Amino acid sequence: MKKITCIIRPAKLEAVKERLGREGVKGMTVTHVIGCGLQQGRTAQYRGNVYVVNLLPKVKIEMVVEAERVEAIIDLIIREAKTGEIGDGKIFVSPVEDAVRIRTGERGKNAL
Amino acid sequence: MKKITCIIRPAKLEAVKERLGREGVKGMTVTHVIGCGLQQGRTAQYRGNVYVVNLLPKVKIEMVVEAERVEAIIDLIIREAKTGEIGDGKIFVSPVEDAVRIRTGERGKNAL
Amino acid sequence: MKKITCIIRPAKLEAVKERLGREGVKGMTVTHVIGCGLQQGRTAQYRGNVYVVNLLPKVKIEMVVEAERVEAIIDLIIREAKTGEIGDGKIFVSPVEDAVRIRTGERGKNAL
Amino acid sequence: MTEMAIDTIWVLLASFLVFLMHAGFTMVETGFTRAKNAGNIIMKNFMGYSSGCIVYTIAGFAVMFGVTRGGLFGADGFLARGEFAHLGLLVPLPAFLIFQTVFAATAATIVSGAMAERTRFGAYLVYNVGITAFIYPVVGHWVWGGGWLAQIGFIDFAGSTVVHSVGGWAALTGAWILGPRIGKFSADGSPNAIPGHNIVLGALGVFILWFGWFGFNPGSTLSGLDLTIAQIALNTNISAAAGAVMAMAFSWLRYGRPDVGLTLNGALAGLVGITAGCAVVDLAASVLIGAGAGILIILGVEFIEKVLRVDDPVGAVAVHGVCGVYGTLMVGLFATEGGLFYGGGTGLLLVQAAGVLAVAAWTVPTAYLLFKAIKATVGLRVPAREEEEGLDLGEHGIEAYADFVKRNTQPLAG
Amino acid sequence: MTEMAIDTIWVLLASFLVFLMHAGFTMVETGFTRAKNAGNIIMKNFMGYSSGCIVYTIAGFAVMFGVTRGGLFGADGFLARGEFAHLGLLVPLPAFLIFQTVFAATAATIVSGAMAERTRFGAYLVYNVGITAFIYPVVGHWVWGGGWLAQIGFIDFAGSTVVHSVGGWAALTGAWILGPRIGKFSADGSPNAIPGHNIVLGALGVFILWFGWFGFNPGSTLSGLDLTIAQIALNTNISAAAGAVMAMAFSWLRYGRPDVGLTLNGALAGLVGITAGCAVVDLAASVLIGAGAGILIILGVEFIEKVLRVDDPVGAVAVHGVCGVYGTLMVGLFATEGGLFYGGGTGLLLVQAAGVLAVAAWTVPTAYLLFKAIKATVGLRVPAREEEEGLDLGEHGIEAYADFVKRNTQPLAG
Amino acid sequence: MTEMAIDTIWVLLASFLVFLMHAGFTMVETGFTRAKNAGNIIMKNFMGYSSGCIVYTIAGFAVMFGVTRGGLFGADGFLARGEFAHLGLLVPLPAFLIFQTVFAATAATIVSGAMAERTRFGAYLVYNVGITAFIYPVVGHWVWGGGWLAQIGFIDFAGSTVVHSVGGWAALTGAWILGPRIGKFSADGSPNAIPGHNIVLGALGVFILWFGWFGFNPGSTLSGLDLTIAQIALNTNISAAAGAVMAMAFSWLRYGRPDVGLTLNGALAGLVGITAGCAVVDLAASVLIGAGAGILIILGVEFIEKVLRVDDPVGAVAVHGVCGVYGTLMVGLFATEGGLFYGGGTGLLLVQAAGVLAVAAWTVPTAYLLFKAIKATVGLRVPAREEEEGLDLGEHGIEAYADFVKRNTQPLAG
Ligand SMILES: Nc1ncnc2c1ncn2[C@@H]1O[C@H](COP(=O)(O)OP(=O)(O)O)[C@@H](O)[C@H]1O
Ligand SMILES: Nc1ncnc2c1ncn2[C@@H]1O[C@H](COP(=O)(O)OP(=O)(O)O)[C@@H](O)[C@H]1O
Ligand SMILES: Nc1ncnc2c1ncn2[C@@H]1O[C@H](COP(=O)(O)OP(=O)(O)O)[C@@H](O)[C@H]1O
Repeated sequence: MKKITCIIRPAKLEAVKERLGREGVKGMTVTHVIGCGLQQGRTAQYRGNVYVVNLLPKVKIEMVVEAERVEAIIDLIIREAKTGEIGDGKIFVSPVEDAVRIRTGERGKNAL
Repeated sequence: MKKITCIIRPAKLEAVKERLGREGVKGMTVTHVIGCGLQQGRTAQYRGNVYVVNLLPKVKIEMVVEAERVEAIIDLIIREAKTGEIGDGKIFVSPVEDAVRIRTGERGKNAL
Repeated sequence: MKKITCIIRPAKLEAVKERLGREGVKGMTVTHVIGCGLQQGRTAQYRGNVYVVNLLPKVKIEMVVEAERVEAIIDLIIREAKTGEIGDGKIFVSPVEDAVRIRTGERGKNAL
Repeated sequence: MTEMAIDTIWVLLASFLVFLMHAGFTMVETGFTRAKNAGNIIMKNFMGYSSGCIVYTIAGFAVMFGVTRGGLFGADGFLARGEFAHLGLLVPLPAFLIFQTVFAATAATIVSGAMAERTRFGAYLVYNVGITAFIYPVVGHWVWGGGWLAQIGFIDFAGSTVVHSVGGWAALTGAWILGPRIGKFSADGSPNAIPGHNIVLGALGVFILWFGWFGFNPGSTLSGLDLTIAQIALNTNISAAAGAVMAMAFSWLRYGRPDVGLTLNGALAGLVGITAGCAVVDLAASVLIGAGAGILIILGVEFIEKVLRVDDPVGAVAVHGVCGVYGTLMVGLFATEGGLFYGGGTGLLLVQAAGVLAVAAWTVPTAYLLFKAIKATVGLRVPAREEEEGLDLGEHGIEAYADFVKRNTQPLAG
Repeated sequence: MTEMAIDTIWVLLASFLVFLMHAGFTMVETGFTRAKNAGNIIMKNFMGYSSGCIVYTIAGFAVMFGVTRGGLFGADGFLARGEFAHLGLLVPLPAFLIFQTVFAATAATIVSGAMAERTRFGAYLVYNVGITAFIYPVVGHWVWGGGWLAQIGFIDFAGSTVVHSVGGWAALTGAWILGPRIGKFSADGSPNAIPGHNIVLGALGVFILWFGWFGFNPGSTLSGLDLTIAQIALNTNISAAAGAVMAMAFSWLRYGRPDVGLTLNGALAGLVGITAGCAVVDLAASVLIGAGAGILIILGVEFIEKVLRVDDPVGAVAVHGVCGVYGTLMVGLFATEGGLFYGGGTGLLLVQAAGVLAVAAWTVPTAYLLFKAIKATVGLRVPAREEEEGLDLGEHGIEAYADFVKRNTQPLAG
Repeated sequence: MTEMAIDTIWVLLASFLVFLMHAGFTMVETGFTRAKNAGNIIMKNFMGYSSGCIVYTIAGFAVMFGVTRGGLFGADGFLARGEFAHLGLLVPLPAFLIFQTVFAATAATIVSGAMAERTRFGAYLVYNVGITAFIYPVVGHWVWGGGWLAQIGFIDFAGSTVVHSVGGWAALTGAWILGPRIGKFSADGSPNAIPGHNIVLGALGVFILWFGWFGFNPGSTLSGLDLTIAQIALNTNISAAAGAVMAMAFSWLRYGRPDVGLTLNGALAGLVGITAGCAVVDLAASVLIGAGAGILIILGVEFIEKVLRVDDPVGAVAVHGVCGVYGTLMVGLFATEGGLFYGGGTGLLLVQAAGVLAVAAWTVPTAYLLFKAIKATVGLRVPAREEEEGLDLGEHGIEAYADFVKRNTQPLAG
């Protein structure tokens, strides 16, 4: 089991989610985050004082999936979330040792 | 050390937190997330246009604990967060290699 | 590749971010969370009924970095985020197996 | 001509101010409840007013101001047709009608706060017809339509009883039949905090209500030539101020910190309290009445929650019911003519008490029947799952705050 | 002296109420759009009013109320200098001027809602000068300045056409030239929901507008001695109520649930609809006119979105344009003197239709030229990246809600 | 009788409008500060008004309008008892009293904005008694109570100096003694942005204040028969508009983008600026005075922050203090009778300057003593930890926005 974490543009959330759903990724957890990377921030001003808004709104999707599906899912995410401009985001893959479905107590792959 | 991540119903947060606290889990980090899984979304409407709200509000609790406590904690979470209806959520277990307490610089188990 | 997750006081976010930026950590993802630990909660009241606010606002910073930079980054975070009072927060290190830059499809270290 | 113009302008402007109170009610009620129900609360208030206007014009006005049938109710002039010459109005009938319409909607809307966050929208609409067409106008007839309470000398100048306690009694009845919100009471019966989602909106609402009350009370002279309007405005303002100050002080004393929500309620308590007597008491009495209301509101909220175990999210019963009764009785003590403390003996006080009791004895049973009938037909309460998810999604399919990340959690008792 | 004081007080108070409508417009428009553009929307409304006051004082007033040049426009009294004796005012000139100024700014501000979330701030400022100095005052002259429409007997008492449909036509033209917001229409042309970020603000705005309308309509007598003000206020209120009730019912029927946003729009539709006829129709007609407007607004929103495929975020075209035209025509049917249903034949109806057409034939082309000229010079629309990030950051460098975690996502069609 | 009714209605309605300004102040102040302090700010404003009413009725009114003791203060009529026959009022005393009460609370509330986000709630309550009972009424006596400034011909029609600059001076003194919010200034003394949490609320507040000002200025005739009310209303409106337009333009020029917050402040600057002279200047002068205020406010904000290094979260000192002084001096230039630019020589200008100085010389030391006394006794500032967590939790134990996920972070200087 692996956890795929992707950080994408907010405007791409619905498209990515819908595509993943169609490909059988049923469960995912979404967080509204702010992030910085290569993408430039913006300057803002308040009553004459300038400040930097360099953490821009992003959306983080986390989904725990069977290891063998990782590559396919990465491809799908790239396809939907890519605009080609800086700020498109990242995908990270990390290990997960166990999963539990609270409702039934099922463990491992059956819980996904 | 392991990280236990559980995604539960918002209404269950206080009960789970309180129970974990009583069992000696002192530290945890909570995020307001939205998620989808088997649970059906809702349709919403705005000025005559229908749209789907299929990311429903959930709460994510993350806690890093000693490996030997994982099973006991999973049990507690299930006991408190389970309603038996779809949407109860998931628990994931993943490896953590190190922990640091910022205040003291302590490392590893002592930092939890 | 490792993921460094640090949970710090909200007031320290800008200082930590700026310092990390100066030391070459370009990418990070920030989440507004609430957390509890050793730090005492507060009691609140609403129309004569008392309740406990023991999840206090914190900020979670996640950054995926090359393994060899972990120790240096931990040091920097401690330096900027430490006040010495309870509630300063934690740093966790966990394994990451792969990273992808959505914009270019680059993988691994090149994607960071 | 000039005289009538002055009176007409006065009555119209007062009507406009009272109209704006509905914005105030809406903001208070929305602010003091949870974000997930904000759209539903707006709809209830907005439709309560809108449909109330129609219903009152069609039926309520006739029941309230038609020629009296034995002092009990009127029964002519439906659809606002007729001369209503027996009223001897100083202003054109439409001016009187709009003033009475905005008043009627006020009585109706009070209930909405007490039943917030769990009532079916359709049920609320039906209730609203019942109170606007019938329950409220009958009481109105007794006191302002030349009915039996007016005849025995009952004084309720601008409606502590007619408007507010009718609303309060109906609210109590409704909230009691409806039952508490999920999570309001622990298994042991102790109440839990369910914090409102926007205290700033609540405060804005209270300011708007206070502003509107300057139409409600001084406007009730129905004449701008009646210079007591100045004293009435002054009394109204100082009573609200005293209510707020005392609620602040008393909550500080009682809970260790000055409570924002209860202080805001304190001003409303002072306003409700002075409404009956604003034209017949003096400035000092107004301060005392307001100050008393500011304490009473806090005890009232506790009583309803801890003793009666009725869940009233915004404190409508305590503000309008308890303080409405209180204000009406205070007239018996403080009226400069006839009040006990001003040498008038107990006569007026007894009349006031009789009026209070009669109105309760009328409102509670009729409201009870109304709510029971609704429960048996369209149903009164939304399903538990809908209540948890919020009525906005369930009843209206909307999100009131689509762009914000919300919590949707509930605090734990301390 | 006393008479003039009464009239002056009435006109001033009405002006103050109409002024407050700008707060209402701002809240409605902000609430019904996204959080990332809230600051920009405020600026547009606020500057629209402020610069509009200056521009109208300098030029618009002279065009509207200067001595008529062949019934088409006025051309003297610029900078508000002159006696304007030909107007035969019952009130001091400054009272008349401030009343007309707040009206003028109302016509201008309607457009801002339809063009929200994608228009350059500078472009909006330029547009605002054009409509306030010229497009609106010419129409105003025709109807209220002794121009040709007044001479042929066209009745638009408080401005269903002069104010609202002028705003509506300009809004339609502007939104059409501007094009829809990114994501509003799918590739197949079907519209998507872009939910507003704060329905409570929207509701507050509607309450404030309703309140302000009590200055807009009754104030248009320009005299407090004219006791029809009472009937006008009554008609205005009941029409709004009927509009809200019908929009609620019709949206329930049509979409399966009572829609909050459309119900709020329904009240505004009723208000716009009764504006032309409020002084010449009776109570029953007011109910009917309002009820019709409540249905029409929903069909209008659908028509503009689904048939015309114009993106009007707050429904300004449907509310002000469609219902403005509708209300003006209804005068031809319901006017107690001259209305078709009251035995007056088709004469008035034809005059009303002529007026409606003439105003459209004037407003659409001039607004078209204005917007095209702006597009060719300062540019009309912000860059796509700025639109996505929000105009607050792009145009003003601010965050309207700095302390809240926002979503910034867009829902998917269902 | 008719005459007195007209005057009374006018004064009462003006009072109601001025009352509503407190809602405006509350919204502006809350919107321009952080979410974690919203409840506390509400409480300060709400209690400032409420306790202010009581205190002014008991003491302030007597000091301000009692028979003058050598032109310095009054000392009879405490508890609002007495005939106050020497005032020669055209309206019943209660009408005059309520008008003066709402005014007094306005002067007091200005300070609250400048001291926001770090002042102990109890300290604020004590301060409020001091300014309402004593500091403000003495100045009021000098100018409006027949005191020495009135006698030498000082003109401050509706209170640029009496109300606004008294508030502004006290605000400056208080904010200076209190010290800046944590994080407001960097180690090198350069100011940082601390963005307000709800710009929409701020805008709503400004609209409400503008609306209320139509009571503040025209109402200050204390007579509706005085037809200058029309010119006063017109001047007030156009000055606010000019202030907003100029602040927008000037901020655009100076910071590269039209600033929302400063533009909103610009309207208030125009309103404060015209308050002294609204009854004695003409329309063109009003535009100029407003426009000047729109620029001055921006320079004022910078001066106070960058030169004086005083932290005034909402710009109260610049709006009320700086523009209050400015507006008072402008009377010396623009008064159609006696103004320098209208051929009146420098006499009036010197009197105006003397009044400005005298009021500063009175207010700053007394406010200084008051704040120092509070600091030494109950304490002026909350602990740093409480300031960081927010005063809502610390002072009142509440969360103003319980259902929203908040940020609680602070931006970094750019
Ligand atoms: N090393 C990292 N660790 C965690 N999050 C990152 C990292 N790098 C980038 N991100 C997240 O991805 C987002 C997009 O990254 P950015 O560098 O701006 O664009 P791109 O990936 O196109 O180069 C950031 O805003 C941040 O949230
Ligand atoms: N594979 C997954 N990865 C990440 N989060 C998941 C996954 N599956 C479910 N979740 C989270 O758990 C929540 C509940 O899941 P759901 O399938 O609706 O209920 P149940 O677990 O009872 O079947 C989802 O809303 C989502 O936030
Ligand atoms: N075991 C843990 N797992 C996850 N998050 C933790 C854990 N312990 C602490 N935290 C996070 O760190 C924050 C600070 O911890 P706390 O114990 O209060 O302070 P300190 O680290 O100074 O002892 C908490 O609010 C919580 O968000």
